[in-house]
Amino acid sequence: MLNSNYLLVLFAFPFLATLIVSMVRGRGQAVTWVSIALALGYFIVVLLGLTVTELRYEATWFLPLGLKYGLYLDSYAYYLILLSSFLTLLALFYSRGVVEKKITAYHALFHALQATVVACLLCDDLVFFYVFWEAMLIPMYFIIGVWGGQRRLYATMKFFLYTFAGSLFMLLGLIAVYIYYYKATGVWTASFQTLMEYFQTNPMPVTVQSWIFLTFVLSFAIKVPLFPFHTWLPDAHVEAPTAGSVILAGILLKMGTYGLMRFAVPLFPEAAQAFAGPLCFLSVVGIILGALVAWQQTDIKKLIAYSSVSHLGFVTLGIFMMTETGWNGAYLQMINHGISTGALFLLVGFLYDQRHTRDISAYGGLAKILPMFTLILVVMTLSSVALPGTNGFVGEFLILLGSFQSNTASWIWVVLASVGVILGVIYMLHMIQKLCYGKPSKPEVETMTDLTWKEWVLYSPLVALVFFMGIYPIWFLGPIQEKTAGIFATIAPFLAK
Amino acid sequence: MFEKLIQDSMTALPMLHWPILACLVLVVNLFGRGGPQFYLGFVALGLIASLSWDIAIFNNELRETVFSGGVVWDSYAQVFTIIAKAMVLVVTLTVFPVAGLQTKFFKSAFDQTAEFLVCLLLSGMGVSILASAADLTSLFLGLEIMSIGLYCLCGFYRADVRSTESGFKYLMIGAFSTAIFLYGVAFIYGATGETSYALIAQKMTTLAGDPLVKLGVLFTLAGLAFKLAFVPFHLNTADVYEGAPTPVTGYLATIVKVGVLAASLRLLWGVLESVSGMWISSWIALCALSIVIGNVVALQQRTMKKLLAFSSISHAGFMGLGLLVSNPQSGDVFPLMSYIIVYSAMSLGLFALLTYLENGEKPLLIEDLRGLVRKKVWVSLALGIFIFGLAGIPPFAGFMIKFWIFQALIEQGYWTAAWIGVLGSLLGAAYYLKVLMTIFISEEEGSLISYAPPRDPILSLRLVVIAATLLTLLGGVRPQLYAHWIFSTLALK
Amino acid sequence: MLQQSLFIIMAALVLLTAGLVAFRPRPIESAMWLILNFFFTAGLYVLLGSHFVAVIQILVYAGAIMVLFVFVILLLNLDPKELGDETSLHWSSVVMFVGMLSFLLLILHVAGPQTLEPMEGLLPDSKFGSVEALAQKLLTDYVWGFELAGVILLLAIVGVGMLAYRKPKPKTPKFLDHQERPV
Amino acid sequence: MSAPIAYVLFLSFAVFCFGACGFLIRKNALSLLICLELMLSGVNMAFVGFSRLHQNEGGNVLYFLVITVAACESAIGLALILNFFRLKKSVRLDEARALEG
Amino acid sequence: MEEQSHLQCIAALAVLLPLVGSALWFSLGKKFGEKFVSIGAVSFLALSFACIAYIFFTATLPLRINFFQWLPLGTSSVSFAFLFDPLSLALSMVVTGVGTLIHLYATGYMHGDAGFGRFFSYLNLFVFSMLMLTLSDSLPGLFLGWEGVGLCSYLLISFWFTDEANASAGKKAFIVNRVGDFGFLLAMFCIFKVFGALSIPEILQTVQAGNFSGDDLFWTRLACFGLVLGAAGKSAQIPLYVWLPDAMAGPTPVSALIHAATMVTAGVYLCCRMQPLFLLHLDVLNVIAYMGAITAFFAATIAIFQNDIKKVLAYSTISQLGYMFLAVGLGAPVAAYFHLITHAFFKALLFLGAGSVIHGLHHEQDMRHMGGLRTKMPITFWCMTIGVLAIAGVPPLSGFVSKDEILHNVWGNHDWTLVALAFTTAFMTAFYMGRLWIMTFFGKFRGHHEAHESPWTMTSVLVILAAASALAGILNWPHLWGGSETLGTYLSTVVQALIHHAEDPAHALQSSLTLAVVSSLVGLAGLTIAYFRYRNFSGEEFSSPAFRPFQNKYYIDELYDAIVVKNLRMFGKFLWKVVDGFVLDGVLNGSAALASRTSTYLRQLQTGLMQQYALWIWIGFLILLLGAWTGRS
Repeated sequence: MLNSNYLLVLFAFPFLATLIVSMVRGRGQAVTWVSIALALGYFIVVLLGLTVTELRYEATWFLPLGLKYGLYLDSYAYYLILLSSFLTLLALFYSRGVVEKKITAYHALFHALQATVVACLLCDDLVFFYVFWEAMLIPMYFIIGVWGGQRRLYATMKFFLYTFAGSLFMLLGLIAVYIYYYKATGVWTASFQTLMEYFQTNPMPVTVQSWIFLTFVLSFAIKVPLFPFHTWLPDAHVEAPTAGSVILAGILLKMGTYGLMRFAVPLFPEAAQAFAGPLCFLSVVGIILGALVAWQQTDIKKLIAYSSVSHLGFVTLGIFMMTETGWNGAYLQMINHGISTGALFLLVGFLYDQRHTRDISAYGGLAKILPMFTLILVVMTLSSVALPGTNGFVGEFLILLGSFQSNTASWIWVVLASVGVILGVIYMLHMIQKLCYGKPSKPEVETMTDLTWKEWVLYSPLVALVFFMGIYPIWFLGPIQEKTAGIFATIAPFLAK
Repeated sequence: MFEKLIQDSMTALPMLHWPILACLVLVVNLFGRGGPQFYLGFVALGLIASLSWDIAIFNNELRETVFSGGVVWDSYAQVFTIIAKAMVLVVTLTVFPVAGLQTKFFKSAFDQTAEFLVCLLLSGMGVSILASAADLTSLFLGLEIMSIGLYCLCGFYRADVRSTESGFKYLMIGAFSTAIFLYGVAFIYGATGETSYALIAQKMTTLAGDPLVKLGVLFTLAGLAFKLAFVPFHLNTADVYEGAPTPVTGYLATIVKVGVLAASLRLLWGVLESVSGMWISSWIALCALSIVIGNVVALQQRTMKKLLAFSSISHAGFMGLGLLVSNPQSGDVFPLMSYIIVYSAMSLGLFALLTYLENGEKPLLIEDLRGLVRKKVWVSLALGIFIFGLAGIPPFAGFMIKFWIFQALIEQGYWTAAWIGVLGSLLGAAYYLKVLMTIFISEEEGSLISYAPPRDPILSLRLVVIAATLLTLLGGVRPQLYAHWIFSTLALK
Repeated sequence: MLQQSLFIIMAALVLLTAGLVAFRPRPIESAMWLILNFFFTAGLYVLLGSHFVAVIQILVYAGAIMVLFVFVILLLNLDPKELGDETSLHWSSVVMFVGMLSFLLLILHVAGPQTLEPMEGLLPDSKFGSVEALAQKLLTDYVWGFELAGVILLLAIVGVGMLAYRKPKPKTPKFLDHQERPV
Repeated sequence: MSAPIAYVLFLSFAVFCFGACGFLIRKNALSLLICLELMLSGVNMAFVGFSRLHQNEGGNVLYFLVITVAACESAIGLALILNFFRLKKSVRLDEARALEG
Repeated sequence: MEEQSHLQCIAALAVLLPLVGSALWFSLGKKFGEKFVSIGAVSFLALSFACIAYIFFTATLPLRINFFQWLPLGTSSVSFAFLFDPLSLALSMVVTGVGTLIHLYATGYMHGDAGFGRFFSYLNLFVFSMLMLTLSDSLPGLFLGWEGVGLCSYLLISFWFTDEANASAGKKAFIVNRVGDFGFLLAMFCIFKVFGALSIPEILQTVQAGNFSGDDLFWTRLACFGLVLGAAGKSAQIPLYVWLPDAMAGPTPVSALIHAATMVTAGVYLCCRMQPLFLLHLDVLNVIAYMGAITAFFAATIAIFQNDIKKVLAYSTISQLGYMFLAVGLGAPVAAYFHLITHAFFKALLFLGAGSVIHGLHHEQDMRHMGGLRTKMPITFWCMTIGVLAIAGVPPLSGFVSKDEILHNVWGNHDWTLVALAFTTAFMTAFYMGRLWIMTFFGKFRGHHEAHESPWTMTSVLVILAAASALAGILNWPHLWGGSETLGTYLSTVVQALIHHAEDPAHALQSSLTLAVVSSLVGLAGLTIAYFRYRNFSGEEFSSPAFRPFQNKYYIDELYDAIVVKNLRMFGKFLWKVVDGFVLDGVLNGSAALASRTSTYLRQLQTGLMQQYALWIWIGFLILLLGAWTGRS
């Protein structure tokens, strides 16, 4: 069963789902259940492919100038697809009672978002990777735009234009690679695999390589977000609906780091080597800035948004230090961040639906009123603070340990990054204390209801995953290790000794 | 001599369909029985017949100079004639529902539908003439036929001051630029003493530094630049597009660019290739300027048609770059052709929708479109697709065509043009997003929500819109829809 | 030598009339000066040897087109007060400057060795400028141009018909029964 | 006639520039059309001059075509001015600002 | 290897029982009531203690039990594995033993509290983490226990979270521990860089066998400093001790178990465990010694002036830990370990005694409102007396033996500053413990509520602990005094002492005896002075300004708050408002504003006047002409 047309099913299923959902007429409830069923179906389809290591699908359609609908699945892409289908399922399940206006459009957009993300992950052709990389913005634009908070117009505009601007530069870099290959071999193709094999034997001159690498990094850095390009994230998160924030934090941010690991570094190892120092500096600044600024926030969603900046600073540090363990840790940390931040946003959404305010001081003493909610919140905080035994620790430990050994950039960055571990605790515990401990600041807080079975269905898998990946990460890391080993085998000759 | 003329007109028959159809309309009009929609139907059928005829007898290898040097009838000319006929057909279909309206404003205008159609057809003929021109005379006359046809079309709503003023302005500035263009032709003729492209091309190889040639090239460039609405020459475009009737604006935005690009491709790369040093740098400057300034000025526009006018200026800049890269030696004509086809489809589709949506008397402000998605879902979906397409945002064909251009630019090493193109399309995305926001996201109620659009009896306008949306959507994901057709048909030179 | 001075006189007259056409405010006056300008240009063409063209210039240009102009100007019978245009000095100075600058640039461009030496004389029996030479060229090499001229004229007529046509009002015109004409 | 082509060109430039300046300065539509005619007549001079220089009939043929086009344009122009006059009761160009902004 | 799998399940049982327990009590606490939870918790702990004891007596040490792979580190990998060797077994015996007793005590103490189930769940979780810390064989495993206990101390300190102060005390504890853990992490990275593996036996083997190049030594030195920082964080030494006094906000059994007996000793255990690594760098050992001595002295000075009974005990713990680190620093891990065990007994006893006093006086903690409880709470009084005498260093008791061992080593080291510090601290310890003893039990009763004796569950534990702290001395009775030094020999396989008393046996016996006499005299002197000073204490205080800094704990908390916390908060605000808000957003919004400003400017060109358009066309054309003209050459 696991052959190339499984890939086709993986690629086409969400697109079909979007069509089906948008076709469903009738009152809101029908659409919600159809869409959740389809999301669940897709999650199961993805689960079937658990044992896959590498699959390739050659398109037969003729396209001008060597562009091909090649699909390529490896463990890097696979686990992100698994994460995205899982989080979309949770997000849709969460927004059952929450969304009232235009429900069909809401669900259709989420499926469309998933479709574009999966398509982007599966694309083997650089140009179509770019096409779906940009296409991801459209559903997100409408999700934040239509169902967002008060300042959503400004936030959506900023989010869309910022990412669009960055990726336009990548477009030129992409074309430069595509043309360089054509000029060198006379063959029109943008398939990533052939480019990789070619550049492995005869790499581009470093000067050309570095400016193309910079265009790639600029576009991915805006998406990650890396330090100077992160100002869109807090606005986008604050204004996005809860389900939108879950997907935005859970999946879209990971596309940036996935892009770095899959395209930017393997294609241009020497350039990555040359720019490792400054990029590590930016990641470290991102870690520290993210933590410190999160500590000052009064809006919970902004706090979590800045925490994502800090967490992904670790991931980018792991990537730019270019060690095998570091990369395994970075990849795992991407999945962990998806789980813990996704859960945190769901929890904030749970609070927001009852009290309709995101101001941290409007709550207080929740531990007594909502004990179960506090338990889940504490577990998720521990995962995001990287307490050993939770998945956060495994990721962060591997990143820092691996990066310490690397000789591409100085080990001082790792030391500064581990300072981030301390700052992480400060703002997270600050949030817990303001939300859960002390006396309830307003009488309405007393009347809040604790988690029902519906919420438990949402949170128990996440909590289970946090501890399962914390104790037994080999289940995830096995295939990822092989893929990283493969990549490092190709770029090893270019790395500094 | 006479049978030679008959034989020539047999080969170049597709081009002669235009005048035949125009005269038929005039003759039928003499008997004066049918209402406006009768004539429109008549012309539409005629066009469909001539289109199918052209496609049937399409012959790729054909390459004949007919009418003793005036016309060269090759696949290039046939393709452009087909495109021109398709566009005119689309405009007639778009005008169909509006013609049926009984309001005083439209009734008084559409009494003259027959004349309107004649002008439309003959301006279409201008494109065929330009595409097949092999002589400076036919170039100049083709340009003039198209322009005069458009002057009349712009002034079609006689009772409306805006339309008359737009026609008047277009004529005055058009004539002014035609004079400049003529000076260019004069100098090229003066320098070489010939008027036919082939002979001029031979002479040009020897006249590299000749001042007359330089002046000729410059004047012609200025004339063409005005027609393509490149930036320093673009100022009247906004007023003309705003004033003219909406279907005519759509026609203006596409047909002029197609015709002039066809002509300038032959003129610049065909004839003036040996002196290309003179015009390449100023051509790049013009294109780059129009991409950036076109998009910048569009940021603050309030009426929909002016916004689209400036966006068409920036698209013209891109098409200029497309022309730049279709140098027969180092590149091919695919980027330019794909851009023309997809851009025209999107603009005509969008303007068809605007004709359907707007109520003729008042100018169509962007505020009027606020919250359109709540009432007219399908219309706003189509609008959204067109706007995303024009903005060049990936999954749609609008991006693919820009991609081909960027790819060709980088392949031939025009790096500055590529970077400016990127900056331009970024600025472009900004104002398109603003329009999308008013349609999909804003809470308030625009005036257009309540306005009942004209009845569309034979689904003519909706057909156009559906066809255009399909091309924009599928063109992006499976570009070989239009790519295959272009590669197989076009063998320039 | 005679032809040289004749050319200078003719050129001066053309320039004079052109200046008057451009800078007289009232349209009827500039129309008249234009007609005179056409006459002198025709003279110039004779000097240049294209006699038929000179005749056409007077017949078609001065005769047909200018008549149309004068007719329309008088039809609209604009009152002079309405026409009194006080163009701002600033604007006209800018325009004059641009005009002079472009004229100067063009001259600098064109004035070169080959263009300044006089054109070689016509051969005694050459039929340049005669009707049959023009007709022979027009109907053989430029037959397509000729056809298109027809098409463009057709287009113009139809266009003017479209723009200027007004459906006649059915009721009897009021001023026929000698009431006071509407001012 | 042995006048150099340059003189003819200078003359045609001069007439052209006069026409252009008139076009920009005059305030009523009719004068504009007249200045247009003047510009085109300047261009015609260049055509005839070049035709005389190369001693072939190309220039004259082009002269004819220019005249036909000039005629058509002025016809359409006058029709539009007529329309404009009917609607605005004046031909001053300052009124022609409806499409501003 | 059947015997191996048999031991494997016992070990797993010993460690996992508390974990399972904590999950049980948390979820079922409310439903099944206090009775079920207390019995369950104590029995689970007892069972775990039995398993550890079984392994202690039967297994051949060192025993490595491997479960499954945890972290793949490329070349090597880290797996969940237990290392049973003298060091870890001794401490885990203490942890589970004292733990069970304190659980029993807590059932009485926490009777009637709403969060009863939750309390025991956290306590069991703590024991699980402590066992992971002591038993795990790899450094990350140890780190898991290390942070686990940090988490439990956070949860338990802020157990009564409705009161904001407790919550921030817990938060402070966790953050300061995290600073320590940063050092530990750094050490692990350096060790991995040098040894390429993180499992402790492997590291120690390569340390003993290998010779090290220049930069290897640099990394190992950095690793040692990291470990010292980690130990200081966990065991509340000088720079990072501020959290322990605030940790008293938690219930008293917590203070007894975590902040006296077990968690705080983790630092000492770590240093003993990694002793071969430290031996590579004697200057680091010297640093530890000085850190220990100064902390001991410093904490003792503060303890004298504290009025809250638990605060006094907290500072005394810090001081005793200082002693232990002093011993480790001087290369006498056995002495440190012995003091650790005895300290666990008598400090737990003191804390529980204080707890029962507080329980009796209905949560009254200020000593100035106590006094004369001798008659009302006899059992607590007698047990507390044994505790006070033990810690003061009165001869027969365990405190004297272990402290004398350390003083003996300090004396042998001939470093006079350390000797001076050690002896003055011994005196001050005796003094403040005497002060505590007298202010609570002697003089007249100054409190409001009527005091009553604690129930049997609490007093029985006091009695057991009193017996233990009295007799613990024989565990490591020195050879010189005819003892068998069982602990020394037991630990000698793992750690080796640095200082060997080279003199002849007779002289050694003579000097150790004189030393013992001197130290006991110092202790007794402290006690008597305290007795006379506080006999009829009626509330007057050291009023002179000289003592102001001591009373306010040297303003250290305020200092930390001013330097670190306020600056960090200000830097955070700066980053947010200036860097994000002004610079980055400014650039973005600025460029957008620039674009719209130019567009409004350019729009003014659209005047509607046709002639201006024509002028622009002409000017455009002119520019082309000029371009051509200039580029004509």
